[in-house]
Amino acid sequence: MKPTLAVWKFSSCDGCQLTLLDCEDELLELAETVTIAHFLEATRSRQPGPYDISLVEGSVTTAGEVERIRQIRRDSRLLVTIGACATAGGVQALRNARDHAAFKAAVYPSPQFIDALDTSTPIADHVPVDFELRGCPIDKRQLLETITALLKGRKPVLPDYSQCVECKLAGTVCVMVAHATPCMGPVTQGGCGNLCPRVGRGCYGCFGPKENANTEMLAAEFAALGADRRTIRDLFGNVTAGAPAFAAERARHDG
Amino acid sequence: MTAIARSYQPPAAEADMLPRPFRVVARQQELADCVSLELAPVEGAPLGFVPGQFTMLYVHGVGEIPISISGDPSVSERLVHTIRDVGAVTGALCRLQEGARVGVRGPYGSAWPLERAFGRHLFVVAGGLGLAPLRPLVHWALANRHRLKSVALVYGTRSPDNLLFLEQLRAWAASEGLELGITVDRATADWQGRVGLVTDLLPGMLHDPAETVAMLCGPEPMMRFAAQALGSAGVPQADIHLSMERNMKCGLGWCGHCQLGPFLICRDGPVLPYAELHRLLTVWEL
Amino acid sequence: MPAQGLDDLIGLLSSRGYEVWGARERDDALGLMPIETAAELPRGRVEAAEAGRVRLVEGPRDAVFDHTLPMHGLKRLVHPAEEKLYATGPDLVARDEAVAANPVAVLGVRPCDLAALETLTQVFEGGPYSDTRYRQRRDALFLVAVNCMRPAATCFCASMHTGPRAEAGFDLSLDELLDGDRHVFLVTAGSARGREILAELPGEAACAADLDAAEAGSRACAAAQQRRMVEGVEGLLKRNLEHPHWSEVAERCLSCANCTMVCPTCFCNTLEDRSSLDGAEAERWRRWDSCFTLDFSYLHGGAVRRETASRYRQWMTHKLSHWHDQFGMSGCVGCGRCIGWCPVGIDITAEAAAIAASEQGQTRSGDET
Amino acid sequence: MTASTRTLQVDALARVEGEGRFQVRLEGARVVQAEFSIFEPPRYFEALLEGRSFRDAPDITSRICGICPIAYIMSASQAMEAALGWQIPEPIASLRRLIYCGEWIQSHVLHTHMLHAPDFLGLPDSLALAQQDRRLVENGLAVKKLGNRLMEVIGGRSVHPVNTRVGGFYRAPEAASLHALLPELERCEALSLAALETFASFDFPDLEPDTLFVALRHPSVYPLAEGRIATSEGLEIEVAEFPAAFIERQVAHSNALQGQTRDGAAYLVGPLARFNLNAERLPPDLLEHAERAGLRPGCRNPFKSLLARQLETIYALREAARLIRDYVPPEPSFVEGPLRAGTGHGATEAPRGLCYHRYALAEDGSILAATIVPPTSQNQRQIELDLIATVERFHDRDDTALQWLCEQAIRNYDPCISCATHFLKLDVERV
Ligand SMILES: Cc1cc2nc3c(=O)[nH]c(=O)nc-3n(C[C@H](O)[C@H](O)[C@H](O)COP(=O)(O)OP(=O)(O)OC[C@H]3O[C@@H](n4cnc5c(N)ncnc54)[C@H](O)[C@@H]3O)c2cc1C
Ligand code: SF4
Ligand code: SF4
Ligand code: SF4
Repeated sequence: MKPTLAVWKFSSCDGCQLTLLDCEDELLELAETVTIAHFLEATRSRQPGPYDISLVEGSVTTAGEVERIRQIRRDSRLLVTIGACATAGGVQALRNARDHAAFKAAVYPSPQFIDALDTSTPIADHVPVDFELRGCPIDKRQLLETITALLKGRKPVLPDYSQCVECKLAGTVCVMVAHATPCMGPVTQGGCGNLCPRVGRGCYGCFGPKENANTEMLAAEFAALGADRRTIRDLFGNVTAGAPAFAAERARHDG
Repeated sequence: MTAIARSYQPPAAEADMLPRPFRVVARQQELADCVSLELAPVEGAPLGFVPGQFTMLYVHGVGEIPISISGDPSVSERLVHTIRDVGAVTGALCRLQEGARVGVRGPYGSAWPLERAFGRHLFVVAGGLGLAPLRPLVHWALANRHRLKSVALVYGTRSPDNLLFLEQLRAWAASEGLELGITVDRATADWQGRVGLVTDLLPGMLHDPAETVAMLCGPEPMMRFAAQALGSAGVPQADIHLSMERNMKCGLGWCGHCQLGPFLICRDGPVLPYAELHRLLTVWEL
Repeated sequence: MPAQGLDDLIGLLSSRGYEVWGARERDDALGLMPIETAAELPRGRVEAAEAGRVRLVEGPRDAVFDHTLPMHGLKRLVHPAEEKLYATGPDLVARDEAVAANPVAVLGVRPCDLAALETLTQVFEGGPYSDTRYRQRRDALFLVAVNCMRPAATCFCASMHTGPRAEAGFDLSLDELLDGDRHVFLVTAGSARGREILAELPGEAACAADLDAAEAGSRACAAAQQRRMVEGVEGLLKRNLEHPHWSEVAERCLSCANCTMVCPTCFCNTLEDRSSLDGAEAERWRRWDSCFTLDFSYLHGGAVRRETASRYRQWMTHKLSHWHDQFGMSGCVGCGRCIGWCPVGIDITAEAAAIAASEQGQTRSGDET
Repeated sequence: MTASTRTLQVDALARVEGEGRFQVRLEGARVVQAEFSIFEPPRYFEALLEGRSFRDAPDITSRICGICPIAYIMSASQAMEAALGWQIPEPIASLRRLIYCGEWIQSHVLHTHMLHAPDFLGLPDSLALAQQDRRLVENGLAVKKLGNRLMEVIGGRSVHPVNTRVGGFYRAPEAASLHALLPELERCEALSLAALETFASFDFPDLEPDTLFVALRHPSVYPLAEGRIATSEGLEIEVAEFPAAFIERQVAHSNALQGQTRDGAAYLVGPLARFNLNAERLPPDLLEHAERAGLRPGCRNPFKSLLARQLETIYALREAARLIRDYVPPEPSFVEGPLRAGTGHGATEAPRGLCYHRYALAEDGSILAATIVPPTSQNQRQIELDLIATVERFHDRDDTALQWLCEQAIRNYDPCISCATHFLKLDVERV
């Protein structure tokens, strides 16, 4: 029997699931290799679990989502979280350090109807996760690598090194050293394919913190380059603001 | 560091990274999570090796890892490896059935300094799966029993159901003059033998420390304690040899992963003299 | 050779089938890349380099080679950042991936980079095995060295004995002499291939004054170097594997691996597997890796070097000490790239000096560790 | 179908972006209640932006929707530039139009080939469609890939591009890398024309509800990121007048903020609205193709939005080719000017319709207040009306068929539910 693949959505923008549909060259072959058992963005046919591989997009922001992810974990042999929302809480985790009630009031005329948790949290805060695909959105090659590796029984190649390594592999000029542009690359996990520095822009951290991220020293360097507190706060407060290493550094520059 | 004995030099000086296809000709489930594979080349000559060496084993599309050769060095037609399933590649190797193909590169690395044991006592200390690279040495020692004063093996594992090659060891002890000491960290209900650390067995089994050559393989802390104990008992540091483990990608000294201080374990090791290791083993995260 | 002779040199090299590479300005930095004329070289430009800062600025004079180093050295040309080694089907009959080594002539190789190439050769060929892929790429290089007349603030080749004058290892070497209106290059051949080219270049035999001027320029360049490596660093670091300074550096170090990536001798790499969706085809790739990554020292159950302190120590002791044990030479050539391109400006010479300074006051207690 | 009272429910809408649900209560042929609800949890984008630099808005709001990030990036950038008074030179504007073409192409093809077309053939998804007509799906994937490629070449990646910024682009792409796309653009135009013919042969449910169309209108080009806001009732206003003409309101028995005109009327944005309001800006031969496919200006059949989308795909492919042929890398690649306090409005045509942003900035360029009105919020009321019309018109079909038809009616809008930045709790009232 073909292995089954399921795709699930929590609080997110759909961009990471879309990355699967963006594998135009591989999609039809993939559909022949696995049974796509649940993927609402692509099909109205749904099959019950268990699933061999579940890809989970989005963060947990409501009580209902807490329940749903537990069920999905029970139904899945391998659970792979995809994207900044699922692995770090996403951009919506910016509310974690803020007054949720005030946020609701700012956006909704009748905030009392809004049923959402005070925080946006990654999937791994709720259930064990087998592999994490970082990025906002995830990288297509990493997604395909993960699926092919898991089908083959291999450990997916998901390097834990910094964005700087990608810069240097690609031969990109360092924007921080050569242009004095603040760049999150030294504390951000690589994998995007070196997108921002390649166009002369500082990385804004969408792959989340690398292991051993020395955010304090990098923040000090940003300050040395002339960035003010608010700018530093917001550099650590982008789409992976909820990741503990970044959240802590952001908090140090808040207020 | 030039004094490192490298008693076996593979013939090819120009190497490439291409594996040679081998076939699994026999498979033996040793323990719940541990399998021995006997391999023969699909084509061409078998691999010769000296006890202590390892090969790089490649499973199609899954990966390539270093595994010690665990068979009898006098039988080169069958290349034997004993593998514990701890991850992706070892898991795939353990699941291979007879007839399946495996890529092989090697053999690589230094060997147990066999000659140093001539006319002396050979003292072998194994911890857990560390017995695998030591088994070819024991084969060799028993075949050369007349040239050695004695051959002793101290073997420790976590629990009795983790004891490798037990039948064979007991047979050797019974008929070939192998002095065997076995101990486990944790006993099971039916365990009659000793419980404790390998170091507990050393005093009773060491006959003449100054005339002893010791060869050790096992988890790093175990080797450190055992080597220390042997040293304090009087075995010369230059006669204590350890087989070290580090991450290895190429096996040829080109990838840099297997460094331990001055050594590239794949090239200078895995077998290295304690005299040169002892300062390194205590250094934090080296 | 007159200054315009550079274009003749480029022409001669291209006519012999070489693609000519040189340092070019791109994104406000120097990159090593193909050039067509000498006009593309960063004439009159110099690096205002400091720890953690490399900016290109106008130099004091109109010299072609007053700048020093492109961000990457020759490493990429002989040891690519990523390469496929082979592909295989389930029968495991591996199909070797051919090395595409097109002849490249590099114009303006600095003495430190020549030394770095020697170092790589020792790594890939000096041990029991030699890497045929490396050899094919190395053989495809034609090297035109330039002796440095002006150091960047990050240079310390003099104290590593790798520069600023190239003694060997090149096909041709140049000294740029610029005195008032007189702008000439002293060309020296270092190989048979180099002599062939030299014979066809315009210009006349060098006079003794020019030779002296070139030597003097190199001496002045060495004297002008602001950084140096402490004496006896090989032993120093070995004695201090557990020095508290490693943790002090780790507070600043980002473990981002930039230093290892720009280092012209850091060769560490990893091997990776790829497979097709249906699993029938598999490939193995080699990619640069770094001792600053967690995966680098992975053993099942976890990595050996988890702390930045031990990773930094691994890097520095490998470069400066253990390289001698492994390859019979230093792994550092004093090019200073790791100092300039470190985003937070960690300086290998300063860190070595700090450890040395801490030893001064004490009796050598590190010995018994 | 004996009971005269039926409740139809679709719990999790498939093949839409985001999560939604609808419920309809029917007595005989009369709908007594219809609720198109969206249970996409709130993500508070407008609140997240407060206190941040104006520079952050494009990247953060792009995370509202992974399918049309360019719409958010462009509307936010325009609004910021308006607030700051920065003028965007022509070459930068053209490059923006070009990357927008890429978004239209990928998003439209995703919708037409993968999400919507299977409905017309009674198939669950495009993978099933591929078994029936592999060529159609493969060709669609090729066109979609090209749209993505175009976005990657300009923006670095197709989902949440990184190369865009307030004022323009971080780095202008090289002409050669764009020129390399020309042959494929031509091939894909042919493929897309063929697909239009295929789609034209579908059986379109016959439904022509009264509809107010709203879209940008521009004097010379078919609008992507330029023009004034126009309605099919003849109103034409500046973008900055949007708040005066349209409001978002909480409606009884509805779960979401819905867009309405000031006088409380529902309206429709998206391909059909653009087509109806800008048909004369299309090249004549494209209009002929539309005509042959059965799509004429004034068309009110929401199911025919499929054809309008496909037509716009062809237009975007051709427009992209034109822009590439005329491309000169803008130098510099972005403009910058002084900061000042002010309010700015931006509106561009997302694939699903008008996407409106408004920001108030403090003197240092930090955001004081943000309002984002995405297309799906605006279409919501109209979707409900369509559902009611569909159910009443086809009430004689059995539950399964009717349910599917309702799903299809929702998918007419390709509703990007993740885009709908703010929704209220579902509050069902049982009869
Ligand atoms: C010289 C030498 C001899 C060895 N002999 C044996 C033996 O006889 N039997 C046996 O079972 N094991 C042996 N090992 C250990 C074995 O190589 C590892 O268990 C194996 O690499 C784990 O790979 P994996 O893919 O199953 O695990 P994963 O955890 O999936 O590892 C992924 C990758 O990490 C690296 N890696 C992980 N652990 C190790 C490790 N311990 N050593 C080196 N690289 C590692 C490998 O590159 C591997 O591909 C030996 C190791 C060395 C260095
Ligand atoms: S991680 Fe980013 S791209 Fe992925 S779903 Fe979340 S917001 Fe979208
Ligand atoms: S540009 Fe950023 S990611 Fe790249 S090397 Fe510099 S600091 Fe690192
Ligand atoms: S460089 Fe950084 S911000 Fe840019 S795409 Fe990559 S990880 Fe994301």
